[in-house]
Amino acid sequence: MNALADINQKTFSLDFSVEENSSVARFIKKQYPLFDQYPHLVYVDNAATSQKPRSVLDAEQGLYTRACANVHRAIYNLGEAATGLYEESRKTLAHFIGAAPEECVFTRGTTEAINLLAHSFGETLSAGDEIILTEMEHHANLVPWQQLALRRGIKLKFIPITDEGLLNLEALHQLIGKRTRLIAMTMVSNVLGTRNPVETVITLAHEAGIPVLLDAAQAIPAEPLNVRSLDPDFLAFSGHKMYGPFGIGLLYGKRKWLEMIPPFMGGGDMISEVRLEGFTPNEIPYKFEAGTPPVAQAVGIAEAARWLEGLGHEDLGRYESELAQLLINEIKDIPGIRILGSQPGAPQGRRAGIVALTMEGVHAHDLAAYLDRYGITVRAGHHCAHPLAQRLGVVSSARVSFGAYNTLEEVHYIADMLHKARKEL
Amino acid sequence: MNALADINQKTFSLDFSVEENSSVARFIKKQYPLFDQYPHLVYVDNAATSQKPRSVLDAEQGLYTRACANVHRAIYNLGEAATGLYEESRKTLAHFIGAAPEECVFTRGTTEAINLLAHSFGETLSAGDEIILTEMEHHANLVPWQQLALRRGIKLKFIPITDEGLLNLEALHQLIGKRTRLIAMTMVSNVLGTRNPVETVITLAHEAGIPVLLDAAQAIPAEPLNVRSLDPDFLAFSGHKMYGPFGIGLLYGKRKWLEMIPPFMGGGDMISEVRLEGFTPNEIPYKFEAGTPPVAQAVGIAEAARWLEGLGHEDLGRYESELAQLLINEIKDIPGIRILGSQPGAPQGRRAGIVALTMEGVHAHDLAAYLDRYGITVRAGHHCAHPLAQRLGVVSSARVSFGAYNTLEEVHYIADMLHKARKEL
Amino acid sequence: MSDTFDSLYEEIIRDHYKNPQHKRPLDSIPFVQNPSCGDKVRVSISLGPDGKIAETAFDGSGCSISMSSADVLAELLEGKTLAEAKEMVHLFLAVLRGERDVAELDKLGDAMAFKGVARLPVRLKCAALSWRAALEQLEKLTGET
Amino acid sequence: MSDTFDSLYEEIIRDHYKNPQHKRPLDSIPFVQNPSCGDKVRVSISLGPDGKIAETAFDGSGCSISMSSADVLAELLEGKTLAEAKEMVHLFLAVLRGERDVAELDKLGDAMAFKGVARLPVRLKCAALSWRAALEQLEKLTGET
Ligand SMILES: Cc1ncc(COP(=O)(O)O)c(C=O)c1O
Ligand SMILES: Cc1ncc(COP(=O)(O)O)c(C=O)c1O
Repeated sequence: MNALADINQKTFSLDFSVEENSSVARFIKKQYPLFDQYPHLVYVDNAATSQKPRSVLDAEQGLYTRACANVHRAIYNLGEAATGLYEESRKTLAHFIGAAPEECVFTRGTTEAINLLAHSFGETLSAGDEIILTEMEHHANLVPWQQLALRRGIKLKFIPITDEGLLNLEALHQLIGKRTRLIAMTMVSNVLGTRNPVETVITLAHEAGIPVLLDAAQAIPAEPLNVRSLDPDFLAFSGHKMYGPFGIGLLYGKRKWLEMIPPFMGGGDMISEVRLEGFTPNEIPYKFEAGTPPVAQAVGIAEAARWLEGLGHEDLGRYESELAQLLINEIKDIPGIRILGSQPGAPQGRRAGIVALTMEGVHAHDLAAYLDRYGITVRAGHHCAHPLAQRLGVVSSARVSFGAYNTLEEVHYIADMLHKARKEL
Repeated sequence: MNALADINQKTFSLDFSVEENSSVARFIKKQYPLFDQYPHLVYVDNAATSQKPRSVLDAEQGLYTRACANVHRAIYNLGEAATGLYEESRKTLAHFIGAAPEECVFTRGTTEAINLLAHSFGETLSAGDEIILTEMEHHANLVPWQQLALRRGIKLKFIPITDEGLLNLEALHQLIGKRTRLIAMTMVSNVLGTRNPVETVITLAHEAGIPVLLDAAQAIPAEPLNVRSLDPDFLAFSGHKMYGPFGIGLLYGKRKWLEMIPPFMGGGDMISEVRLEGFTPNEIPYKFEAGTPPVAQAVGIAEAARWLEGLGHEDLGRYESELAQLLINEIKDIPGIRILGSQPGAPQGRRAGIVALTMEGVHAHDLAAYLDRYGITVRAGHHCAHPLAQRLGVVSSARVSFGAYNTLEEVHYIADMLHKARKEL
Repeated sequence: MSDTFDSLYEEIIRDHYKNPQHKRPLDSIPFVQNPSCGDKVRVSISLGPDGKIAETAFDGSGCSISMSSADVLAELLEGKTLAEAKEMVHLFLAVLRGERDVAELDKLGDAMAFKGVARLPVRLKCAALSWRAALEQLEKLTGET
Repeated sequence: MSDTFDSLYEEIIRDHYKNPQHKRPLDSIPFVQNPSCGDKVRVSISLGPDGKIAETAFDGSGCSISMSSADVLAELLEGKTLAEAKEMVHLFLAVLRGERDVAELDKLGDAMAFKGVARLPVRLKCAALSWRAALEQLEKLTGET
């Protein structure tokens, strides 16, 4: 390993060896107060939530200690400052994904963003209309549509996956029909790590005049997204999975859609005028932001976006994929181990830094509890994707998911502990 | 003023003179980092949002720096710690209002809580059913019901208010009918400061078998509430108005209701089982908490509740009412001034620490901007209650609202500046 | 921005507020409203035989910022062609949206007094109100001619 | 809790997991599920002529905590009256909910090995699974007798 890199390098780079990027990660880890507290913790549950760097925590605190007021209606300076910071945060995020600020609606997270659409966009649909999802959706991009289906008689169809955990795009051609009103799909599977060929799906969909919603909860920490070039109609993600705070997320929607669909929740800020008999909605994006918004959290997610941009966002994602690949190589020959999802050299896309696995005869809970003793935090369960687990024939799996602070040494250590677990459990 | 009180007294007390309580407030102000930053700020926009004490900010940060993980499914220690803190916070809040933990649903705030009900409870209603509101509702407790009315053909009726800004309870008897399914009302008006006789309304409603939702957004910082003795069927409030963080609030619902009504948003944690064809909801309260919850903010609101309890919650509310009364006395003779709402000695209930006023010939914006120069933050506008503003015949008013850190000296100062404004504007 | 400037600006704003030159009762034109406070204003623009704006007037109720801004606007538009007027209104609104530099307000007569307001996200809605109303009228006139 | 205790507890849990005495295929009894991981268990309880529990068995799939807990439960219930059994199950669940002190687990034989688990909000759901299943059966039996 290059000792110099340890000192000078503060951003990931594709030009670096994995060892060099790993020393960047070691450097980055120092920016995380939680790791001051637990220096030996090997935190690899980033697909569930990421840790938060000091700058994000400071940004959030800063709002409280320097500009704490309710937004949008306060004439006084403190209120103008709070409103300014809140709207600046929206602009930062808009810039982060290449959108216009008014196309960016703050929500609590991905789940609320998708529920918003299932209600608002959902109200424009009629019985018999169809929505296409995939078999690998997180419950957040499945249950809201099932609820809509019940409410309005909408039909749900599912793009099947191959045994390798890849989308069966051939089948999509069959599924698209005259009544298809939306394709809603995840960009990166939170279980398989598969990066879906959303570009192809969007092209196909748009040829048929169908809008596309991307669940970017797992994609956003791993790659820079530009909604102008990628061209989804809607896109949703959460702050807490991209090194930002809990309680904040974003729904991007193309202006024409946001203007067309009705508001979701009712309350302050989302209206233009209210009488006892009815109300007139405000303009976008406010029409979708009812009630006092999470002001401090907005400032936090904006700082997280800046932080991600500053450390080589795309290169970070590649580095995480590399760690995943290295881990797979080191554990694939453990007897009885099964790595879920696509194997090295699979045709479609790449695998994000996510590795879900099962070990024959060892329950995922027990594996996770075992690894926890060695300071390794892996998630065990169905990862909020029951239908996918069923499709793959596994009840629960253990999942390692990498973030900006994970190092090569940690990969070796996890691999060693998995070998040890095989012997001892 | 008693110099000793300055040093020894850390909780408000009904046995104290207003001067003594004021020195408690001065002591409390030191616990607020924002006032370190702006020592001369006279923050009197507490009805919009309150400032946050250091202990609340520390609690929130502490979650991030010591127990940051996603909740409910992490087997590892860090995850167990996060889950433990989140559920402990629910228990703290449940205890704070005398409820059982499973009757307490975390939401983003009052607005989301009421929207949740308008959808979930709303789904149990049929066209022609009626809901009774009041003429003094905040948009948060009006627009969601208007949306429901549009969706399902529900009829809204309104308890009128008197010119004094009090509820006309006589009229309520006429409004209750066979099709009345809910009474949804605010406990304390955010404009008038009126503390409504909700006890009477609840008794009346329950005699007729009708459930009651209380919007306690303004009540919760001003008085201890016990849902067992008060007996509402639902109750909603926000963290950020009770010295807690943004992005968190609570919906209390009686167990039988929460079990009966369907879930609102769909996603992770709110389900028990999901197939491609449908889902089974989780048990209460989880059935209503879709997606990653605001974990850190839950810890923050719990600390705020403890903080409020620790400083004499009821006595604090009384002190704020006293400040409001003193302010009214000092300004009521300013030419052209009009104090909205009930006047001293009004029969029903008491006035919370809220004073909204208009000054003839001076627009509320200009008055607020003027006061801001002197470091006084008052809100100007319709305070998210258009219909009430119309009923009172005012376009916009300026509102002073007190909190735990406001002192008697500040009241005098505000009064002086209002006198000065009358001369100069 | 120094205090002297601030008070010069204030002087201009106060003057247009207390002694508006272009305020008179109008009708048959819809009000444009600021949802956050209920302020409303409407603007009437009439063209002369030369195709230039002969008269601009406004009507409405609001705070000193929204009312003075309307008076400044009216003063500024008179004598301009529709194209010039639209460009000015677009410039003013773009500055308020933060898309153009506040220094550009120097080109807009007394509107430069709103430089301070442009930094205040809440109050700039007051300042923008009459300009949004004027834009609607200008678009309508452009459609008609 | 000292490490020695922890490993004693672990020993007990491992033993019941690796060598369950009461696990056998059952049917016609509904599974109780843990939504967060898909683990499921069902419990069968049969009464003897003396009205006491003659046999308890379980069936299901899950982690070492949920499976060992089921075996401990089965061992504990045999020979008890319905009332005694219900009291024990209620006690165990109350400890897990934090409503009673963990020390009370000492009254429940090998179930005391779950003292450590009682502090873990996520895993206690695994431990509770079979006891919830047993409670359903006990209620049913009480209804029948
Ligand atoms: C009486 C009342 N209800 C509801 C609300 C809405 O609360 P929030 O914006 O926190 O959702 C407020 C505060 O603005 C209020 O004063
Ligand atoms: C792919 C995917 N979609 C949606 C979600 C839901 O995100 P949140 O819980 O932040 O709303 C997650 C994370 O759990 C996810 O991985």
